Amino acid sequence: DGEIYFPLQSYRVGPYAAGGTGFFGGFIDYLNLINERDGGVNGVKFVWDECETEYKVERGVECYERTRSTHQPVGPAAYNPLSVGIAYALIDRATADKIPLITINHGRTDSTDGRVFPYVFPLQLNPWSEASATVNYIGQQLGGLDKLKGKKIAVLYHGSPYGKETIPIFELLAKKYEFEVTQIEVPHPGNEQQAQWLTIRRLKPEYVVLRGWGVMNPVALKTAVKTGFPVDHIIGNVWSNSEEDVIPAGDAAKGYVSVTTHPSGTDFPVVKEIVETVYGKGLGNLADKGRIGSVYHNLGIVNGILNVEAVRIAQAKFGNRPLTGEEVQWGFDHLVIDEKRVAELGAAGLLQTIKVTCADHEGGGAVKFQQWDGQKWNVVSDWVASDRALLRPLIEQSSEAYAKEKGITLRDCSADNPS
Amino acid sequence: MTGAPLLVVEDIEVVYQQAILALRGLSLHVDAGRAVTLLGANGAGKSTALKAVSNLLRAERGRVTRGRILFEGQDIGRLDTADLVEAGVIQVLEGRRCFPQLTVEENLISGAVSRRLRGRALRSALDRVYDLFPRLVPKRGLNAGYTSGGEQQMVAIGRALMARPRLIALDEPSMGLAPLVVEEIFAILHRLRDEEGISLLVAEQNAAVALAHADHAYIIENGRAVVDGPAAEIAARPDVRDLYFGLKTSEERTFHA
Amino acid sequence: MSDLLATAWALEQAGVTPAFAARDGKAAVTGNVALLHLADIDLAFGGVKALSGVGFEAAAGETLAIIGPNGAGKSSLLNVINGIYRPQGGRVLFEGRDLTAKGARAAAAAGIARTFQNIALFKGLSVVGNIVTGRSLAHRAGIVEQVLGLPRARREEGEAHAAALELLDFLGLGAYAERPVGALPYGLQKRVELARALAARPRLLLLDEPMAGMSAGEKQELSDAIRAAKARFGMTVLLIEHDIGVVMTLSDHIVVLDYGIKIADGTPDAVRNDPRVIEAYLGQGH
Amino acid sequence: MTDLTLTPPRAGVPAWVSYLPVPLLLVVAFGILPFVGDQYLFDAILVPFLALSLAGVGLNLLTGYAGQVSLGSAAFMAVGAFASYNFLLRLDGLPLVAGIALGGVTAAALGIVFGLPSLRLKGFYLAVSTLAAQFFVQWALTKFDWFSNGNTSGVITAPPLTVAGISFDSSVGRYLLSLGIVSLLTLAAWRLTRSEIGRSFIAVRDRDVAAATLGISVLRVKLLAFAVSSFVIGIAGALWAFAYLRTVEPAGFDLDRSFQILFIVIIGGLASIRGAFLGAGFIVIFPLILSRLGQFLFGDLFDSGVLENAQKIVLGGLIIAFLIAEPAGLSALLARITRRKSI
Amino acid sequence: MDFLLEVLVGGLLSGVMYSLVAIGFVLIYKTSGVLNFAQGAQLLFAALTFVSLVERGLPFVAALAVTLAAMVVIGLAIERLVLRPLVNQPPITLFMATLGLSYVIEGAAQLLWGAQVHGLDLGIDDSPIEAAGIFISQFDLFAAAVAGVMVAALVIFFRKTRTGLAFRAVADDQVAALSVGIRLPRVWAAVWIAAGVVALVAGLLWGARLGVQFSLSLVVLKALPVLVLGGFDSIAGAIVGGLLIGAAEKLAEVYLGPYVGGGIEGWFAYVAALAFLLIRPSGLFGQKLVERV
Ligand SMILES: Nc1ncnc2c1ncn2[C@@H]1O[C@H](COP(=O)(O)OP(=O)(O)OP(=O)(O)O)[C@@H](O)[C@H]1O
Ligand SMILES: Nc1ncnc2c1ncn2[C@@H]1O[C@H](COP(=O)(O)OP(=O)(O)OP(=O)(O)O)[C@@H](O)[C@H]1O
Ligand SMILES: [Mg+2]
Ligand SMILES: [Mg+2]
Repeated sequence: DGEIYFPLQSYRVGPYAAGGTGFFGGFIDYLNLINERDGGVNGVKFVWDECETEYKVERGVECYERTRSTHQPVGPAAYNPLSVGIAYALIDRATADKIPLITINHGRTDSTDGRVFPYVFPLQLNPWSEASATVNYIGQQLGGLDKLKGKKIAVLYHGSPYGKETIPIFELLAKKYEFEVTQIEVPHPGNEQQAQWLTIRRLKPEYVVLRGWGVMNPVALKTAVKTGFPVDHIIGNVWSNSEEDVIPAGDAAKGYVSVTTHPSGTDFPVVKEIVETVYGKGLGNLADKGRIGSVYHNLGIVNGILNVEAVRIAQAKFGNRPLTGEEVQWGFDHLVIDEKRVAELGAAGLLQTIKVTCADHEGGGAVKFQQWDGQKWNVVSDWVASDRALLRPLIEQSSEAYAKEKGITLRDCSADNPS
Repeated sequence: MTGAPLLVVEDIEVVYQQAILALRGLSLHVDAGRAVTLLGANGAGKSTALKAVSNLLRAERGRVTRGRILFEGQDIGRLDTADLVEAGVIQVLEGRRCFPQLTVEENLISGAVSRRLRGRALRSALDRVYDLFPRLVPKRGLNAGYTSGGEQQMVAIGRALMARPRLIALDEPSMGLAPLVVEEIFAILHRLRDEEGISLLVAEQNAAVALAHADHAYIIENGRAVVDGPAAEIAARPDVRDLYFGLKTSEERTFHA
Repeated sequence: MSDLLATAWALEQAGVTPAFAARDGKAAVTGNVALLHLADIDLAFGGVKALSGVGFEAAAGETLAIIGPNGAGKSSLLNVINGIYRPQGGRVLFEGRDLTAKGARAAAAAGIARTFQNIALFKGLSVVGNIVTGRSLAHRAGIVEQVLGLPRARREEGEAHAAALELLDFLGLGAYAERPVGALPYGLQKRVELARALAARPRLLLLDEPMAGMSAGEKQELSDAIRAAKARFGMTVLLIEHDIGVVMTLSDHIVVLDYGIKIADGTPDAVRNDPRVIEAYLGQGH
Repeated sequence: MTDLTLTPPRAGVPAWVSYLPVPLLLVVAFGILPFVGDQYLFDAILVPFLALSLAGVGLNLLTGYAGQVSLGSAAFMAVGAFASYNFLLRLDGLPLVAGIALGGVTAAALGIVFGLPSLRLKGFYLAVSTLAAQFFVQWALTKFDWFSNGNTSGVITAPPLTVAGISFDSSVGRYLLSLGIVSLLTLAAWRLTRSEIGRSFIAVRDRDVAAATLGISVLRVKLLAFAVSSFVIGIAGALWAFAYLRTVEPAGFDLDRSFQILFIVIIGGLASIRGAFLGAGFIVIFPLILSRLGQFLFGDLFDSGVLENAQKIVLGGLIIAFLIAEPAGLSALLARITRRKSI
Repeated sequence: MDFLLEVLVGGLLSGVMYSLVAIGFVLIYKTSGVLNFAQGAQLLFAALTFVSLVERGLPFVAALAVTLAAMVVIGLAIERLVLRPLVNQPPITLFMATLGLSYVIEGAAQLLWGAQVHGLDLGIDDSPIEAAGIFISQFDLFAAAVAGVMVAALVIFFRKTRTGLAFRAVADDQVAALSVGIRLPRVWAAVWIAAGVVALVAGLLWGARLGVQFSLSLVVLKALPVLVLGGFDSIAGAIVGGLLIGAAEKLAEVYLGPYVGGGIEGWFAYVAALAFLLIRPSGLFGQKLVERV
């Protein structure tokens, strides 16, 4: 008896509603699939309720406070806000309340360091890994990392902490591979980029890395075309990679390449099962079925898989019953999904293998690249890994500074995860 | 008394902001072709009475809560100001209220908006006003905000005339004007009554001038008409002279009508 | 009179208002030193010449009336005197000091106060609040003192209130002390404005049509009040008024403006009979 | 003389009676709530309510009393928060309260800078020009990561909330700390409005020319208003950052927040200290009620997006309705209601 | 040099897009003294309605007609339900009411049409044409032409027609306008409808540029400095202000930006407008208030 509870701080209204409906739709669809198909995980069903945040921090906080002590005795299993701002505001709270905070593909890079942030999980990909993988991909395109030398790369980033987060990493990579990087800011919201693209045109870089957000993305593509920059040499990051980012740009987006942690489309067994089982029973969450298999929807499904697997792993230790947040944290801390498990989950090609440890809360760090053909995204690369060894010391430097500022003593991970 | 009653105000009560009782059972009437003046101390309710007549109270969160107002025998309580202007009642507001950013001529034309005049008809309507107020001719292209007080008063009256009213309600037309101009303006009002048969309802503090140019007068106090009668008679009453001509200061401020 | 002076107004000695040349009314009235001296004032707005070469003197203690048709430049002249407008030419000397274009605050600090043609009360304050504001210049306490209610702030506040209550009584406004000014009848508002100006203890009081829109009785009352205030506080009054009756009874000296030019300057009788004044302003009726 | 009101003034009731509710509220807030409230009440409702009320009080000093409309309040909140953070971080051993106060002082200094245009501009021209502060501050805080101690995410986190050796780092603690600061500053603001300076604010607002002729330096008063208001708003920002969110990014102080504060002031009532609290109550609590009610009544029928949009419509409609019913704000509405009752 | 020219031209053309939004503000401000913050929401509503109708299979013209009708209804409703009850209230109250209004309109737009983003193709080619060595967007040229026509029409309307005169009278003094028989409700309704139409035009052009999505409502932030510079009540000012702001902001971003780390466009326009205002407090073309004491 009892259930596992996910309070969802969703956003289906406001500027980012398109992403929110897709992501939370996918998440809910996957939880429904597990409930309907398997009767829950090891016999324990999932429940959730949605609390609208409009992507606003204080509303996210209110939602957190509203739900944090409900569904006792175990309480919420984890929070998945998909909002950088809300995630920041929840770090202290979730840590104090011992509830995992999942920031898949986003959040602060240094929260990868599980010694300082035991309850925060930027699963799959942190911003620095993304930058590193992108450079690796550009190297591949040029015919080897050594070919980067002397080339020009422009980074067009959103004028927010999120956008700025990778500035030092690109500088570092430029130094390492001896390419020239120019980082150009687009002020929020980014609906005007004439000046930036003219600067780019004068610069004539080989590639432009687009670290956009919301309306900034289609405008970047349109302005690129207007100023004569080839769109297939623009590489979007993980928040510039959805259908919502390219559809408004219309034809201008044809040929645009972007990072993704998972391909879009419905050609995966797990997505098919969702269509059959969940949508078949009329339980599907997306009002517009055309969006099934879209980037955000699939991200929601991936997020669902990761959450459910963490619960499953934790149950193996604590027993097949509803779990407390602290117990689920253990599951995330030991979240390992190998090729075999990926296949079992029906997510081959959709989900990368992941190995989270006490110290490393990212666990993945690889991306694929996809290209928009005007109708859909086509994957154009295999998994491209990031240079995690290069990044790790920097991450630790940053997280240790945070620990010092906050007076946090580092968690000892040597015992837990013998490597 | 000659002429049929053009405007009849019957026992009206006016409340501002659901709290301030400004008129408490005021009755008066204006006969066609007559000039009627309302006298009274500050705050007696003169302006309120005029605004009630031309239905301008709503803009100040005021309401007629009792009684009725008839124009040519018709209850006009439910008409709005624009309907009233079309029916022939127009008000010249206290403090002139020209449109400061419009030129003198545009101000005048704005008075004819309800009549949809154009071309020659508009021209002749303007000429009629310029005839009455030749002083405005050289200023026609100037922003009204920059003209003198007397000129603004003329613009305001001229603007009202452009609507071809049958009753003009004027709120303190003499306020702040030089004696010569006051004379000039009242002379013109006189002319309008005599030559064009326009009825006038004039609220004034300047009792001497107002009574000299009116046919009939009401004295308003505390939101009621306490005295009324032919202007000449009123002007002759000693208590009125005491209070409104300022020959003596008096402590005793009430009438026994 | 002098006992009252000794009570409420003596408190002011503790403040910083500059000493008067003549503190009691009598001496001031008899004095005939030029308190205010205007020389060749020119003022134009864009193309419009509002004042051309206007100059005159006001003796200490006198009541000077400025009359003239609408738009003659009377209000503009007042605005020049107390520093609201900056004249293009000419000089404003007050007690020998040059105030030309020094701004309104300097004029106020020098001892000039005024009322406005269109009532300019502070609608958000009560009657006392308005009057107390008239004494702003006397306040020295800083923000911290005022917020914490330290002794100096308390004392200044007390003095200001006492002075305001005095004036309320004096002008017969006692019953309205706590009323918001916006709801008062026009005549009373004008009186509150006068009280506010008096609260500054000016040596020169400028009144711009203080009686416009009043009934004859009210005009009479206000004339009495002005006279009494003058006697009591011993200041010079410069007044703009269209009611020629009031002007004749109240003023010692009249200046007439027409189209920005001074056309007459003299005693009431002389001005009244000046044919140019009759033609430009008074008309035959007077 | 003739302005007889239908509702006569409450003759014979001494003025202090109308202040009676204040001590009563304080007794409840300090003496009772800390013992009966739960964490949700403190962390999700009361603390943000207090911080926003204080911001409302601050803006009301500027907009309500001194008549200068500002759309840049959130920027001053941000400055208060980031400056306090840096003072506490960089000055070893600086007491928390001093750090917060210095944050307020920094905000005040910036307020003066961005208040300078008010000497020339009025109305919406001024309002729009304050947006320069809004966008500039947000840009600068994001751009230069010195402000966030080199944090690549540009976020700052709350310092330990310890005053005189007592830790306020619990829910109740944060609430009490906020309540204490807000009460003190509100009292100060209230006293200010009743002082000579407060009157000069009103004088400048109502008739700046007349104020100048009384010797009030319009320039000084306006800048003082900007300074005082920004000081209070800056401290509200520090509370918002430290006692409420605890980890914030500059984007948390965006234009929406500025509007929110202006809303609080106008819905609550201009030139009314009490109004700021009523307005904040409305803005903070009302959407919560709406959202919970919506969830409760229709949660099963519609998805949360539909509900949210419907709530948005209701909220917008209610704001308009309130403005129509009582343009002078909730404070005036309350006054009218209590006056009715007292007859 | 070429590059400078290119930045300049690009800036001017972007500026025209700002003007399109600014005009809507001016219309309302001129006649009711209100800064209508709901302009952005109206723009969003218009574009979203239009694109949703087209996506549901309505032909272009029919969709345009239906959207136009919707804007008319909204204009009438605003006049009746918001403005009329708030007659004679201080501008700030009305400003807040328009903020409330923007909630209602945004909520309604999303409730009706959902939160999805849409592409909008007006059939105008956006590929650049090269003239004298610089790239010029055809779309921007088209937008500039539309803005030009709109401004010319409105200026003529205000200056030369009787209704235009009535509008200006209302702008000057509402009570006086009432007293001479101008029907305030009618004027307001007409103005709000006109502003709705302007919002539709701006919404379609901006929508074609950004895609139709919630962020469309944020373009008002680009229009505000234009208003300040040009004067809140000047239609000609809206266009000149737009050009100036567009050019200044682009030049600043390109030539000044690198020295301070870039991304200064967000505030530069405001600071530039502000600096200008200190010289001319009522904008380039704004009417100087006749203030007398
Ligand atoms: N807009 C308003 N709101 C509230 N009360 C008002 C309003 N207008 C007038 N009053 C009140 O109504 C009463 C009558 O005022 P009204 O203006 O009609 O007097 P009046 O005779 O015209 O005076 P005056 O000679 O000063 O013009 C006064 O007590 C006044 O305070
Ligand atoms: N601020 C201003 N801007 C432009 N012109 C002004 C201004 N103030 C006054 N004027 C002009 O200066 C001239 C004199 O005006 P002023 O107000 O001084 O006249 P006045 O003698 O006081 O008239 P009234 O008796 O009507 O009050 C007028 O032509 C007026 O239009
Ligand atoms: Mg009146
Ligand atoms: Mg004058």
